[in-house]
Amino acid sequence: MAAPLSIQLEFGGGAELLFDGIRKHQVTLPSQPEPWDIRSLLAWIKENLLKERPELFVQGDTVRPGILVLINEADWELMGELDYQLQDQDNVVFISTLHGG
Amino acid sequence: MAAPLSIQLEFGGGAELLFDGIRKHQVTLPSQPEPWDIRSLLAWIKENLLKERPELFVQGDTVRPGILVLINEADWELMGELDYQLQDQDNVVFISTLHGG
Amino acid sequence: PLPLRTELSRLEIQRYSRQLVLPETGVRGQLRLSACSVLVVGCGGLGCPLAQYLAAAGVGRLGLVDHDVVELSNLHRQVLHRESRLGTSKARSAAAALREINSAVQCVPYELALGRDTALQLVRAYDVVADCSDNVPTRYLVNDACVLAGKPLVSASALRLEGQLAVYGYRGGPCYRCLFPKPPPPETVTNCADGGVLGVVPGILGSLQALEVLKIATGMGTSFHQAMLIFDALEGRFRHIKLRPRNPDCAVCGDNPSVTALQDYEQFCGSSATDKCRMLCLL
Amino acid sequence: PLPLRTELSRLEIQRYSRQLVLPETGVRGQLRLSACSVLVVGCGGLGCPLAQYLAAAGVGRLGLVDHDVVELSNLHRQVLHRESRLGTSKARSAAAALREINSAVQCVPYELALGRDTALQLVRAYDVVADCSDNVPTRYLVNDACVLAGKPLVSASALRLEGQLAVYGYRGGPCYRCLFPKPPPPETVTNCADGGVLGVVPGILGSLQALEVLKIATGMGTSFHQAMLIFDALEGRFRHIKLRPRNPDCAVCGDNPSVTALQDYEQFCGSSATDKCRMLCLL
Ligand SMILES: [Zn+2]
Ligand SMILES: [Zn+2]
Repeated sequence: MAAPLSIQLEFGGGAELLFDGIRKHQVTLPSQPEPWDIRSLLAWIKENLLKERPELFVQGDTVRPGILVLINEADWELMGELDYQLQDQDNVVFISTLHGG
Repeated sequence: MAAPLSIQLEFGGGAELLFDGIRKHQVTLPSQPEPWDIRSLLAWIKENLLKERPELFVQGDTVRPGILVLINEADWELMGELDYQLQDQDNVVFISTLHGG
Repeated sequence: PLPLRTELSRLEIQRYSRQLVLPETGVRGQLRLSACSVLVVGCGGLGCPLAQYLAAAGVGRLGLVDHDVVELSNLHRQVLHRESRLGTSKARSAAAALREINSAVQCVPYELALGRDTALQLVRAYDVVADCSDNVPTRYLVNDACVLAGKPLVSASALRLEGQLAVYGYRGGPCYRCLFPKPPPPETVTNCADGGVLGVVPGILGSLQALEVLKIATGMGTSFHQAMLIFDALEGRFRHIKLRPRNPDCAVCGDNPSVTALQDYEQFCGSSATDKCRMLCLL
Repeated sequence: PLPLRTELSRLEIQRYSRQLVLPETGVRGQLRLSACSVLVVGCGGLGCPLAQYLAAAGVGRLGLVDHDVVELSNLHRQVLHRESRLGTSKARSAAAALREINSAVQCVPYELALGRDTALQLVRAYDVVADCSDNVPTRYLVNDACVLAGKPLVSASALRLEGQLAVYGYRGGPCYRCLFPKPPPPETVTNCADGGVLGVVPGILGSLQALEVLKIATGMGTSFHQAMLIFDALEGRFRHIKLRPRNPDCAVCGDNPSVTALQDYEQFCGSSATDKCRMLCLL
């Protein structure tokens, strides 16, 4: 059993608009048989935080194109992407790419 | 006896010019009878790092007016100033105030 | 003080449409902006981009203080001035350039060096003050005038490849003297002529300074009233530093202030606010 | 390419004196700058401050690309344009303003929307490219052209109260496609007309973008070739993010690229590079 995890989620670049405009969410992920990874975090967010139009955030089992995921201030590709195992107190940021000028 | 401490010193805003232009110094403070505080750190810097014109950096037992001291990204006044007891891996920044425009 | 209007004209709605759709600004923020006056102390490397963005955003009135004239060595960073205005007053050169961007903004040039006799009256006539000056005596003068007049001070500075920004005397936060009760020894102070400055560094700091003025003026508030932003251009790094609170023993903003009127700041700092000799030596 | 001169004139020494005393620039850096050409894609909220500081600093040649004309709703952030130039070409309006700051800089306006037929030739003619555009197809187009031509790309963007900056295809670092292999679904993309933007936010980002161009042009190098700067104006916070390395499987900069010539980017992204309908609806 994985113990409950307390992590900070942040949304930015417009992604926060899918979460009532709230940028920072301190969340507790409940204890579960498997360790928490980003894949299961995305499913948890879709279930618990996303209010509407989930396809603007997740597509299949990953984030939609144009959202950059940062784990503790680093690009998630450096950390194992969907397979990264979350640690207590981790900071995970989902940021939409901006195109305006 | 206080154990040796490894800390990072940074100089900026022009203060680095008193240290051969080098901004970041990873230093080890040796073991000594008393705990290391900022007061004894300043004496150590004066003895070991400052090459010339120490009065442009220290005056009496403190830093000269116009230098801001940051301990782990916070104003040293919030941390106890000269009496702050250094911890291993601390980051101490000495930054000259800029006045240019 | 400027009147707080109750609605925007059709042309204003068109001009500011990109700001009006922001929930943080909106029509209410835009109306506040148009009722706000900002005193810009120094029309140099910081003051130019600051005034440019404040005028473009629709601030009601801009006071532009500078005693100096436009020189060729200014043009690499003082982007409101032009080759054709070399030798003319910086305050007037800036005002002319700003009117071309937004003719609705009242631009008031003050061709003078802010002194103990002029500062308080001028600061009292504005809502927010931006310190874009380039010397120590003026920084203390502006701070003390803002404390005495009860005006928020958005302060920035730049030199070589570094910059610093903070807001003083705002919502109970510290003033400049709370941080720096004693002026630095004159021999430790470097100006842009001696130390040099990459022109875009004051550009970045002046723009950040304009942002904080706009946040204060529209009611968003600032994140720097007890914090300092420190920029290292070579590394491209910003530090966000938590500062001490207001000092109850501060000489000017403390509970029993000893400074209750403006002083002689050149004497206090041991240096001149308008010294150009070192600059001339270099050329 | 511009010739690398061996010395500065007396007037240049005077004009750039504040940069010349910086050890990081010096005469050598200034000469490199004057031999450097920069293509500015977009003369809007990012392109204006960027071009302003590059011209002031003494870049040799600036190519200014924009197919659009100056509109009233541009003036709150596009600080090179003026009320008197409403309705005229942005590229020409920008060029005229830049010449007034520094007549020694060659300013070349291109009144066109960068397309698959024009982009590569134009990018090849310049040393560094600054992406100051405002739409997804142009961002992929410029990236691919830079990879194919082997030019460093300094890219910034801004919307609402946020901004992002990165350098692509520089010193073995990733390209834009390495980060974003698939374009975002069109319905998730917000432009400045829909989402709004506080004018000084692109001002800050465009100035930071100019700094990185200047660092590359003078030989200081950039800190963002495998990193991204993310700015939150409301909190006044900058994040410095470490990015992934170049992807050897990238469609354009990978070891076996499938994209070896420019494509139809509007089709690839499912959106238009010059769409103004939503903007018009708002007014
Ligand atoms: Zn005080
Ligand atoms: Zn790539």
